[in-house]
Amino acid sequence: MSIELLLALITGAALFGVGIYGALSQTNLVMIMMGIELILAGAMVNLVAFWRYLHPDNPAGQMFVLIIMTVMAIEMAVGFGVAIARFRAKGSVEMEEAAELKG
Amino acid sequence: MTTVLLLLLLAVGAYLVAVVEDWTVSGRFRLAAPVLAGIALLGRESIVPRKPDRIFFEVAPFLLLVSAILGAAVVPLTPDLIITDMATGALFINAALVYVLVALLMAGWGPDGAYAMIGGWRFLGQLIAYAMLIVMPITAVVMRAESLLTTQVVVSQAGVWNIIYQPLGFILFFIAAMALAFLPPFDLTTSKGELAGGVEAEYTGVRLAVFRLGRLALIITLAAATVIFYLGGWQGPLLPPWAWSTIKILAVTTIMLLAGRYMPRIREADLLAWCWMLGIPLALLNILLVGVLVLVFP
Amino acid sequence: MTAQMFFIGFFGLAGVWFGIVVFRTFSMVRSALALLFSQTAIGAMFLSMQAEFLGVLQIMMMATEMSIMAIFMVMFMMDPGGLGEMDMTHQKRLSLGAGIVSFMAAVAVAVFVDWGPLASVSPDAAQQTIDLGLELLGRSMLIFETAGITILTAMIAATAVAIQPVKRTREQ
Amino acid sequence: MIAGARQGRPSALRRLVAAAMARDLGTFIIPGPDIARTHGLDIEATGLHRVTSPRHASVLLVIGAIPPSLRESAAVVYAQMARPRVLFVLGTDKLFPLPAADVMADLSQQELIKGVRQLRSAFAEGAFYPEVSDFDAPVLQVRIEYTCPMHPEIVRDEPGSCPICGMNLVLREAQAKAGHLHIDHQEMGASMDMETASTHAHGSHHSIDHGAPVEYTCPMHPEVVQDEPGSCPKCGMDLEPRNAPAESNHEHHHMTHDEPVEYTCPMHPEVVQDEPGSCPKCGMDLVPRDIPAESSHEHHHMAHDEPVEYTCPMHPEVVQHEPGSCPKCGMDLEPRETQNKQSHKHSGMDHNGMDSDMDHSSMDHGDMAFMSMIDVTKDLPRSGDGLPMEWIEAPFGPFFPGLPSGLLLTLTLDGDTVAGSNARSLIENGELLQSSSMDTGSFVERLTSFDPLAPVAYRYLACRVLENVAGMDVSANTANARIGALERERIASHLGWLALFAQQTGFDWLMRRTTSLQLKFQHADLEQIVALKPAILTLTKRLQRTPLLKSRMAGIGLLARDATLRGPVARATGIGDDARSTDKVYTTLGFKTVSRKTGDALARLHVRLDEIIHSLALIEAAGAIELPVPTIIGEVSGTGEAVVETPRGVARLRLTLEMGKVTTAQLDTPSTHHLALINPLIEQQELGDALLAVGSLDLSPWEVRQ
Repeated sequence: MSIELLLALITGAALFGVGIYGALSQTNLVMIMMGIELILAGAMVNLVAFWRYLHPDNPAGQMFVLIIMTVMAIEMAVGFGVAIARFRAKGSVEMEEAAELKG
Repeated sequence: MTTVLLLLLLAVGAYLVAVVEDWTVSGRFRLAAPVLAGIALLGRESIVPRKPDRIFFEVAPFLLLVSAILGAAVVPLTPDLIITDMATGALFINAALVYVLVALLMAGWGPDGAYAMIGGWRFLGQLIAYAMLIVMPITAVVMRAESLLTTQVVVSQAGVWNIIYQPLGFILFFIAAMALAFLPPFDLTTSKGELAGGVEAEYTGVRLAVFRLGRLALIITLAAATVIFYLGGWQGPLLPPWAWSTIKILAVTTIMLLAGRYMPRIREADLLAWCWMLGIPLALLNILLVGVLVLVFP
Repeated sequence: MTAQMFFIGFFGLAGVWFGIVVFRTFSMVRSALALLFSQTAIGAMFLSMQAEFLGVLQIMMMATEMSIMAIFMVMFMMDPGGLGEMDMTHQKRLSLGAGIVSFMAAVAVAVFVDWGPLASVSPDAAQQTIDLGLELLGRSMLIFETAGITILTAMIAATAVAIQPVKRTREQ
Repeated sequence: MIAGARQGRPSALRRLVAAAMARDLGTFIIPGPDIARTHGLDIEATGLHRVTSPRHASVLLVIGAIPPSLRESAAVVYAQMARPRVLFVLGTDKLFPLPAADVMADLSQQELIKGVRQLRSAFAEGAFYPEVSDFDAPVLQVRIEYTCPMHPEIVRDEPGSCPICGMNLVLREAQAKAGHLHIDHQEMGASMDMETASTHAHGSHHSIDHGAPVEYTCPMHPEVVQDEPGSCPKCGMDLEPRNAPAESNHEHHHMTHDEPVEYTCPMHPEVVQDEPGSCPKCGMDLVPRDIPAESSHEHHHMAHDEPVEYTCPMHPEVVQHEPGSCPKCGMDLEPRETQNKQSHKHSGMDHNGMDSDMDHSSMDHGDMAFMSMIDVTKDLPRSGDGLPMEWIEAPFGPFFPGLPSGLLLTLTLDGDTVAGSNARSLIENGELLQSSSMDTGSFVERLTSFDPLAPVAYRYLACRVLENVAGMDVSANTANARIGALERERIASHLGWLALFAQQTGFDWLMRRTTSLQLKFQHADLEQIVALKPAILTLTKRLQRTPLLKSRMAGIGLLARDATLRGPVARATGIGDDARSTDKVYTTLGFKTVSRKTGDALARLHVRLDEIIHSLALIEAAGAIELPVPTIIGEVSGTGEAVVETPRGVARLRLTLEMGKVTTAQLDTPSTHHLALINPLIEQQELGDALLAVGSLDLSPWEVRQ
């Protein structure tokens, strides 16, 4: 068990936890997006650590990280698109006020 | 050792840039002017505005300086004179210089002044315009070099410099580099006539000195990047490599500083429109052309 | 303790700390920039794990992304400077619980799973870049191209959603 | 010693620093470089370099006599400058509230050069001094008050939380009620946000603020706060004083405060009364708000004198013009302004909003008191594109580098878009007559000094009107020579405008070129003017070829044909309005009206360039240049009128003379009309475009008449 791997995994877990907390606790759409970014960052840290310490010879591990970065960019683009549209329509991006989105 | 030497060279370079800038502004060539201006700034009060975001206000000038220096770290002056020859050097320059944006946003938000804040946000719009025109021409350059190593990029231009091999890329990169260094006519952030100095407006004394130093370092870093990507870096006849690097960098710097004096400031809307509607298609065309060229003349 | 260990720990800690700051400050701009520095620290962590290309890419991409986030915060928040110290959270206890539980679970997995033999050396950075490039344009080409198309679609879709609707006068 | 010395014992090192500083003097010019040029001063040639932010200046250069309101602004600028700073005054001794001048000189280039020499030695010797006193002036007095970031109408003297939304109130400055003259506090910001202005006025290092509790905090650890100086328990740094509580405050809703206060219910905005009390509908305490504060925010989308209509709070579809009760539910109808409904679509007036209001007011249960953003922002103004950024009210002027000096343009900015504006001249040039009757000689002198940007034109106007009253005529030679002088001034004035435009757009080469040309033209004789002709032609050719110029100006500041337009601004819209075209002397000289069609800033540039060239031809045709000298008209009585085409457009003067004395004078000037154009012209424009549009009007604040 390498300490480096463990350190990286714990960091990833912490980022994931902070991200979960943020995504759930915030009322603002943009802040929620920040939480999701942190969750994805946690995943990336884990992927890089797995690539580095388990399969350094296989570039597919890095490939995954690239895909996550793409996902982050897409999340930003779509999130902001929705936020702008919503703000125009309602004057707010607070989730509490998106009552019609609730089940 | 190399690091110290290069940092010294960077400082000397920044000084020369300051002399050239003073010459373009005042029309007189005064070697002592930057020293006097520097001492004068150090001797003056360094005012903190009434309600600053203190962390941003203090950090911003240093972040600007650091990002410029980090960008310079992967620029080779001769085959050996380089702080770190990173395997991703061509990308790293870009990564380091993105933090110029962060520094300017912080400097804009920090002092709680209207002019500074607008200046800061303006630069974000400017980044959206120029960012692609930095990355895409670099892509074409590394395609030819088949490596992200900056030294390798220079070596790849042994036969024909990139300015001849891909002139379109050079033009786009040069314009984008000027926009990145917020030099006129792209000085929307620090515009004097529109924002009374913009992000610089609230800085005084030592902080302003650091800010200006960071900007000089940024200009020289970008000039050096232009030289290694397009002008064959240290290559040239007769003179030793370091001399060629110096001459080329200073020449590019002078052109960068002079160009903006002969035209009015660009409108931000025009900048965005032209970069996206004209610049990016051209940059893609450039990549395509270079791709074909690389295949035809390997 | 190796240098690599130190740097992973240091940048990891910085990343997590900035991550926490994101949700602890009232100033929206600070919040966005804290996220930026958190992502930068993670990029530096990649560098210390010898994933040079990914690290540089992360450092580059996130700076732009988070700066854009900052301006959106300023646009959409009523009090971007955070001077009113207004509380903008809900279901705090639940979220805190969920956060801690997921953290603990992930740590437990990290600690108790046998990861098998560990590699001590990785290919050098230049080789990695070449490998990654060949991977992208070889085996993973389809995934890579799909990602590219997806991001293009997302860009167009987001622009379409965000653009101001043209007001058409109703003709009767 | 200089009055603005920096605190410090003059050691050898400091002396060295001071010597260096004395050779690098950043100068902030008051009122501005345009005035400096009209006095024939070449500031850059003396080695002073001009800076555009007071923060970067070490010399405050005051040129000539300036009106009191500008002096107050100048005092704010002086307070904003970093120490060591000097006050360098040319040709005036009326300075209050500015401190006494450190160096004084007369208004001429030689005196200026001599003064700069004195200045350098004074600076080198006196930049540091062990004991310095703070500069203070009535305009700099500030009072600290607390306001809610979301509800600017909530203003308290003590910290606390907002009665409407519960957010913490934040500190800001308000001007002391006593001791200021004509202008509101926020309009004083010379070119800097006022927030920052007065900090420095009280010395940032030893900041003692009037009326605010001072506390000490660690620069690195803002959580460390104590009442007394000391060192930080965390890092050991010295604590710094600050006004409690001031951590990272970003507060941008500036409003005026000494307004009458009314009381309203946070939940029922329609309940408004003059005294505190509780709401008849929900029983909540009423909260105070400033009356004009709200209207100033609303005036962006509605005029104030809208007709009032009455509507039912529950049934918005019920609208009638008179009070009464609702036919559906019997509730009393409530008054509202007609447009209110449209502009506040999502403001809780309609059914959806109403429901959410109720939801939230009944949502008091549980631990989290959620604050609806829709509710709290509903009274705030909406921007044109529906995406409001921070609304900031920022003063541009009176010494803003990109605007004519003396013009104060207060812009409400939504991000970098202008959401509203207020332009006025700070130069009170109202009374033409110094006494009830004025002899003609001093009246001519008065009009000569009326607008320093166009002295010849107004002198000519005064002479013409006197001659009209007296029914005299001047000889053809004199008339021609006067036109020579007037046209020379037109060239100089248009070149001055080009310099302003160049300054605004950062077009350094043009600024340098036009500045030197203007200085040369100002007092040039016929031969010199002929010699300068090639330079002008090269300049115009050069401008045709300048990249970015066309895209920078085309389509900006678009004005339609309108009778209120004057001068080049009118001629750029295709109106052939020119007082010269009906003047016989001009027609014999071969005058032709220059005009363009498009009516944007580019057209104005072209009109002015063409006029410069045409004026050259007119001067050559006139064959002489001579300043207008008033004819002696004797003790004439009667009224008369005259029009003159000043560089900015037609000026019309009507005089009544009694026994050779001027008793009434009515003057109509072009800039007065153009000033009123600004607001519609720049609404919803990007900041840079807005400033260019204002600049392209070529206003002279000196000739604006209220």
